[in-house]
Amino acid sequence: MSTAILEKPATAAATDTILSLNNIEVIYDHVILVLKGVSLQVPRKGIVAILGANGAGKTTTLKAISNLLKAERGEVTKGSIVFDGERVDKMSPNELVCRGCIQVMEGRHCFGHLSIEENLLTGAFTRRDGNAAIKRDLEKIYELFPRLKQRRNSQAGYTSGGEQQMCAIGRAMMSKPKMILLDEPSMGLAPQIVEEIFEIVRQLNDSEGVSFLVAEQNTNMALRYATYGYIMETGRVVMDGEANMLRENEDVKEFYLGVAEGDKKSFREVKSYKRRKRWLS
Amino acid sequence: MSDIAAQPAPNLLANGWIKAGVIVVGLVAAALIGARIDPTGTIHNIFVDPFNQMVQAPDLLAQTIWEGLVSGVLYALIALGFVLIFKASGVFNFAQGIMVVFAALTLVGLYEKGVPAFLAVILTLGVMFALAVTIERVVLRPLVNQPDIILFMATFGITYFLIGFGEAIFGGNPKQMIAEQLYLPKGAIDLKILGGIVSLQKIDIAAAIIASLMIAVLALFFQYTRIGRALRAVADSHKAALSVGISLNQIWVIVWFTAGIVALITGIMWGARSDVSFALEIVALKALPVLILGGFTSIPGAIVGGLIIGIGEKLGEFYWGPLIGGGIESWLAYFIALGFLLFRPQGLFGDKIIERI
Amino acid sequence: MFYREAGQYKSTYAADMAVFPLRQDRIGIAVILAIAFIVIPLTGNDFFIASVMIPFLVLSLAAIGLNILTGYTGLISLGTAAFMGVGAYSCYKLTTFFPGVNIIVLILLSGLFSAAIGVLFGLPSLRIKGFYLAVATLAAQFFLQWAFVRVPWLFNYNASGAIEVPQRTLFGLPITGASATPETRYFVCLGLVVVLTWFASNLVHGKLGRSWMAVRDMDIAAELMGIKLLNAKLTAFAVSSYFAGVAGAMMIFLWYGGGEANDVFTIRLSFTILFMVIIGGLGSLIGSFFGAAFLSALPTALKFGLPALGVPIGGATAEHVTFMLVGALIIVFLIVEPHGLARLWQIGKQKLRTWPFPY
Amino acid sequence: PANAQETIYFSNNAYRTGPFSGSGIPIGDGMRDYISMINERDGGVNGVKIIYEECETGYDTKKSIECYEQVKSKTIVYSPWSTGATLAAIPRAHVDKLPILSMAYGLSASADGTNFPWVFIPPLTYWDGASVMVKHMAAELGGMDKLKGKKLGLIHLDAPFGKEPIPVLENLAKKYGFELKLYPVAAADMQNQGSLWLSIRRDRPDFLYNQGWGAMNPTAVKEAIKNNFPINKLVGVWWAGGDDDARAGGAEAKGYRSLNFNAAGQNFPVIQDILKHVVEKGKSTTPKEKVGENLYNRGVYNSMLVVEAIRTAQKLTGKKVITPEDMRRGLENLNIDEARLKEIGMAGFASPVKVSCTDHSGHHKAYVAEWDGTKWTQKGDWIEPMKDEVRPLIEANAKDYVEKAGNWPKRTEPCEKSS
Amino acid sequence: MNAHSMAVAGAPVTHKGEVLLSVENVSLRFGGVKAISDVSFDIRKGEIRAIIGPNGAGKTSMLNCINGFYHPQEGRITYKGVRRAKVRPHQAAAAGIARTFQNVALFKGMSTLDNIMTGRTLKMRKGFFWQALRHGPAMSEEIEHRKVVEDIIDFLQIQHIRKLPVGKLPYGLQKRVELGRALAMEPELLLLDEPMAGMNLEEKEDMCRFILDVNNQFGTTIALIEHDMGVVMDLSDRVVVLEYGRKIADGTPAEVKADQRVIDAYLGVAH
Ligand SMILES: Nc1ncnc2c1ncn2[C@@H]1O[C@H](COP(=O)(O)OP(=O)(O)OP(=O)(O)O)[C@@H](O)[C@H]1O
Ligand SMILES: Nc1ncnc2c1ncn2[C@@H]1O[C@H](COP(=O)(O)OP(=O)(O)OP(=O)(O)O)[C@@H](O)[C@H]1O
Ligand SMILES: [Mg+2]
Ligand SMILES: [Mg+2]
Repeated sequence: MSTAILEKPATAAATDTILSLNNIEVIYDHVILVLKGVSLQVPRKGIVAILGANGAGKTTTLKAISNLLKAERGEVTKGSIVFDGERVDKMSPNELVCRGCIQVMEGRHCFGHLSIEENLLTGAFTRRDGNAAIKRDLEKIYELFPRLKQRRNSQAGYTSGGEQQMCAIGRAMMSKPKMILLDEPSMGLAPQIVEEIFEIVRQLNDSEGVSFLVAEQNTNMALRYATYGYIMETGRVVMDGEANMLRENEDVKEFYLGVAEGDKKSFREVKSYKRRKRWLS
Repeated sequence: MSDIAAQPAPNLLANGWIKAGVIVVGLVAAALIGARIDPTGTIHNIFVDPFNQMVQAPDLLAQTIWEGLVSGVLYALIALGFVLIFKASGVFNFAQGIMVVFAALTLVGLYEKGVPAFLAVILTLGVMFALAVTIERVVLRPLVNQPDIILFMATFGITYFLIGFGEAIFGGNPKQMIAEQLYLPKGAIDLKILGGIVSLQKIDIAAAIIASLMIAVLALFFQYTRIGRALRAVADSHKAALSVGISLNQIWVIVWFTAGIVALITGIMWGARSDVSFALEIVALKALPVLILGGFTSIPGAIVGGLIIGIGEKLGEFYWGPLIGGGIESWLAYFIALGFLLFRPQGLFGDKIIERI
Repeated sequence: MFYREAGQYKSTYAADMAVFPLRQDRIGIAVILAIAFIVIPLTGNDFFIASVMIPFLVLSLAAIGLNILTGYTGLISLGTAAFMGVGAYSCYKLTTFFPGVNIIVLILLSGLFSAAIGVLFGLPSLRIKGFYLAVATLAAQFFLQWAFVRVPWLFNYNASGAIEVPQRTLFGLPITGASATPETRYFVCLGLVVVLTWFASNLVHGKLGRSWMAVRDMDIAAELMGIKLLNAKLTAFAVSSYFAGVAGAMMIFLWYGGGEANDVFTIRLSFTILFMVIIGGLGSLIGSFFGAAFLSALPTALKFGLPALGVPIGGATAEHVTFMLVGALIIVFLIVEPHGLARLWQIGKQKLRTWPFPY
Repeated sequence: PANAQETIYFSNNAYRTGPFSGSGIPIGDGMRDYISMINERDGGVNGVKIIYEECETGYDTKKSIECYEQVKSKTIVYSPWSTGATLAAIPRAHVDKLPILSMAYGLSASADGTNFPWVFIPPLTYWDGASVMVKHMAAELGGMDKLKGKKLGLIHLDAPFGKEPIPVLENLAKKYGFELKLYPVAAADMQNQGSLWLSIRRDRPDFLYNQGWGAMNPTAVKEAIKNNFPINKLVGVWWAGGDDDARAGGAEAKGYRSLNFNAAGQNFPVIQDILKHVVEKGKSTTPKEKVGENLYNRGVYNSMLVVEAIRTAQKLTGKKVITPEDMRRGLENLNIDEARLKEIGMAGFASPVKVSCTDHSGHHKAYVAEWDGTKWTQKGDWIEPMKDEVRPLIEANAKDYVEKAGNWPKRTEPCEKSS
Repeated sequence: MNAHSMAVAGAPVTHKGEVLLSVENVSLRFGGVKAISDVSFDIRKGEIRAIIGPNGAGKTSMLNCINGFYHPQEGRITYKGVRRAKVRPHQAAAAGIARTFQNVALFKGMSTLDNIMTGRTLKMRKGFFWQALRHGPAMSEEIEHRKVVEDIIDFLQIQHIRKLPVGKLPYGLQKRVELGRALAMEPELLLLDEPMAGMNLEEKEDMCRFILDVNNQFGTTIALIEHDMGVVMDLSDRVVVLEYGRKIADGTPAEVKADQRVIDAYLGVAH
């Protein structure tokens, strides 16, 4: 299927998009079809959010981009992925990182036996700009996440969930990428830190022009910082649009922001399980 | 001093080492008492007589320890190959033993074809590099991110293949290692000490020196370099390593090639001691207790483990073996390793097994 | 089209919990059993039955045993062969002490001894995990192997140092010893394997099996669910060694028919069985059969198949080629499906289910 | 000339692969080349060609059993080539009525032809070998009475094969008052004998008998040199007498000894014939210079026994193409005397062999071979085993075996009048 | 859903409002790291007790102490009036404490159904030999428990994934299965470690509903760690706030929300 029927701002010029996915299809294990024709674009220096329920295929989309699918016996069977003007769907993950696109995986994935600091340093594996620059960036990460500095010599495997999440994000930032694919960055982080992380995203985006593709469940937060959003549902993009436009959409409001019919409801008052509204079914 | 009483007495027995110490002391005490009561019986034979022998013939004791030391170093060499690959990719490489044989056979085979010794070494290194590249391309790359046990199984496939391939090319005849041509020293140094002769083989001394050097270099490399860090990262999680842009392909070639070099050196040393034949592959099993005792991920662990096993095994066989008919060397090493493991489940120097939830 | 679950609704939990909930699967099993019990004995020649089927059955049973330990409980063992040896020697001793008791009963009893030894060497598993645990099982392997040579009582002080299998009969028909025909031995093996597989299947589908798998997948969480780790691990060791022991007794009594038992139960065999389990599929009973078929029958098949393909018969060359082929096939199968032949089988069935549509 | 169909099929278990292939290859070559020579030179045995095939076992008992099942209906004699394979095959062969020829290996007790009509173990058993060793030791010391108070060490593979000589040596030790020390080597430690040689250094045995196999032998030779053990006091069983075993020790291995029952070298008409009819025609896989090595010649010897047994069977039955039954008779009436040895170009190659209905081994002479740095040479005379020591042991053990087996088939095969 | 079938088997010793579990002066160190320092609080029968705090504050460690996975160096933990020196996790489970985990700890190789069935292990009694036969008593026991598990599956609306292996389910569903597994133990005290992490609003609402239902219908006491303040404030009866292993506040949601230290340490200015 194609998303063409959905109105979409004309992607002005191809050069302005850093990443574009055209109609990709992903199959796991040779039999499980998960993505059924997903297309999306990330403008250069843009922040784009992917929203959607559990199992919609957000993580799969991000992994398809960063070529990590192969490691899970999944493969892109159709469509193309273009990053920075180059077809990347046949590349190895490390070539992609060298070209400046890095992913922060869902569920932490720190190197448990390495210390926090070593974890961060492995993030700089592909960099060639010398130890001094790396040291400087390391300090910068510690400034952003002071908690990491305190625990710099602990084995990552023993740190708390949130600390690991910070470590994973910091590690990606160490590679000085052009683009970061963030999968659920807010998961397991204290509200204050969530806020901080999105601030960092904005800051990196502003000052260094890093593009972001964020898969996020915290819709509220994501739409506040993103410029554009896609909503996925069982392996398809069902809606997309400018972030502020999505925020005004009634369905999005009801199902993702929880602010339908005026103000926010208390979680206690949710009386019955909601009939799940699906755009496609 | 008064506040000490207020504190709860620290439970010393909670410390594994102290507990072990208490048990050992208790056993020794009980044994000595037993031996006193019964000066010719079994207990005496187990607990007193061997020590008497040690005191009466210190030269033999020294020789035993030296032999243990040497075999420890040789075990460590094999174990090192395992550790390298395990540490850097989480793969338990069952094929290490056959790689040793294969490297040694290639070397000797080339020499027999008329290639000068040192050129043969270089060519053999080339072959090991080609092997590393092939293994990476054909076996490891398609198996990225699979569970350890699957990769373990794949290395078994490699073993089978190399056995067939090696025998087809080199034939099954045992061959002699070209130790002299490689200027490895021959003969022995006989030390007249301790009222006897302790004879140290020069080749063994060379093995010890080479092994220690290699282990030191590799340990430093792993701990302090960028690639070393990347290697450890890969061992932790293939997926995460991929995601930060570490090229598994490159890493694996490096590691398997290094293991190939270690295999060649091991092959030369073992070959010089006995012969180069496919039976050498069996010796590789001896590396398992060493590996486990030292910890799968520790390079210094390989050498310390090797020494403990080597010396323990030789002393055990020499002084206690005759009590039950000898030949206990075949299993003693495993029990020594098991004993240590009960106190340190991850081996002496292994990474602690992370248990968090 | 032919392999559909559609239309087969389960009205009771019992039906839903059956091991083979699909009718097609049940028919399949019936067909396989019919082939095993009727077609093979009728059509197979002595060589096929004695050198292909009996080894296959015996090794399958050992593989099931190890699969319970490694596949279901996640404990790696490199001592299977030694536990098999315990079974063989126990059976030998039992039949010397009780020559009148039916040998099949004794084979089944001998597993108990091996279970006891298995539990003993399983004790460290509470503290030692993963590949490290291998040391405990290796200790068992080498120690027991040593004991098999060193304790002459075990082999009745025979000058040959080996188990010499005596003749034992069932209803007057010799089932062990030289005059037992391959067919008889095959039927005994088949009967034992079928019954024991049924037990194993019951166990892994019940509470005990779930506890084992829980321990395998996440022992910490399992303990927090109230599963006693030591109990779960030791029962796994016991059941696994029981199977290994019975397989060992069968190996000497029904397959080798005597011989230098010590050179049978070597570390090589332990590894081979481990590899059968892995290539067949960890945590799958049917996988144990696939694995045993692959690693025990494939070399034999190649040995006879290669000359047909034009590879010279020259013993050594064929052997080298066989080694290389087996190695390569192992790698190929792992790449195609790391979860083993059993998984490949499942995927095949799944494809059949959706056939003719690809997904 | 024989009819094209008139062939005799003989399958041999070879082990050209696996950890013991070092010994398996020369043996297999010797066996094959002798048969080829007979086929080439004489057109077979009395005109009947022998079809020789190898069944590869890799020295693995499992595969040997497979080979047995594979060839049992075709071959005239089964040649197991490993102790484990022999033990497994003995009961089967009795039922299948297939003769087994285990030349100087296998089950010593099977030399008792009354209980083991189908098994043949010429020219001598391990027990004979052990007694020859003791005699050799006595000869070196200057008489049986000098044995008293001496120490004999037995290095042996820690497996039934290795432990075989122990009962005989124990008896003899008691009888002659020397001390027996055991040094077992586990299969996994074959190339790792450090502590064993330390014990030897401590115990200072006067002689060492090495019941070893495979990689264990060269390692033992090297260790002996390393530990300054007088190399000419180290004597191996015949399987420890491979050229490669000795060569491993280099120049210092000069003086290493092993028992032997076949001569080494090319200076025999039979070997010359092999060279002429087989090797030089490119029909062998052995390089010319390896022909005549000890283990190669042993393979030749084994094939010679097979061929002579066929000949005997042909003579007894008057048939050209014989059955396994006939072959059993042939083996049982084997009688290769000096004259016959000379006829087949083997004068001085081996001692005469005679097998009888009750004695399936013959307990023939062996000699001590010494490594002169490049080849094996004969050292001293052929030595007669202590048959009166060995024979009762064999009979007792055979009886024991048969009793334990339960329902062991009674010998029904008649003894020939001549024997 | 089928309420009566899930009724807690053993009659609770404690009554609503009584202290079910009390933590007194607990401290926990790992080498040099102080995960918990001198924390005391209690959980009353039938309440939903939230534990919040910044990352690395020691919340998860606290739960680990309660169910015996960690053993605090100092302090006392009293459950149902009994203080046990060193509880083993399976003893805690037997005493009626169940839990879910921050990093999903499902049995990855097993199906949803089997995962939840493991929750029933403690309640199954039939011996080895009956299990080996899988007929008669063992089978009827299986069926009996299967019924309970099916009720839980209905309740959590995960019927469609009943037979799928859990390893490849999306994260949100895994969390739900984990809750189901804990519920199958029919616990008196349910410890939930970030049950709503990685869920979108709709799913959070569902999850809240499940938690409230469990709490209301069966009177199960719940200790909840969660970073979504909306959820915590709406659901919980009382909140304890940890920071750097110390307790910095304890009270009703409203009280805690207004506490300046909590705002500084945790909530940030936005709230
Ligand atoms: N390795 C795999 N093998 C098979 N199926 C998979 C695999 N990984 C994911 N899936 C399936 O693909 C679908 C999409 O999963 P994905 O993880 O992309 O969802 P998601 O949108 O990221 O969900 P969540 O919000 O829970 O993270 C799910 O139905 C899941 O079951
Ligand atoms: N087993 C352990 N070994 C060493 N340190 C540990 C261990 N367990 C926890 N810690 C440390 O104790 C501190 C508290 O960890 P805990 O997991 O309890 O935090 P948390 O409050 O759950 O945080 P989060 O919200 O990020 O999950 C952390 O700094 C962590 O690194
Ligand atoms: Mg996701
Ligand atoms: Mg936590």
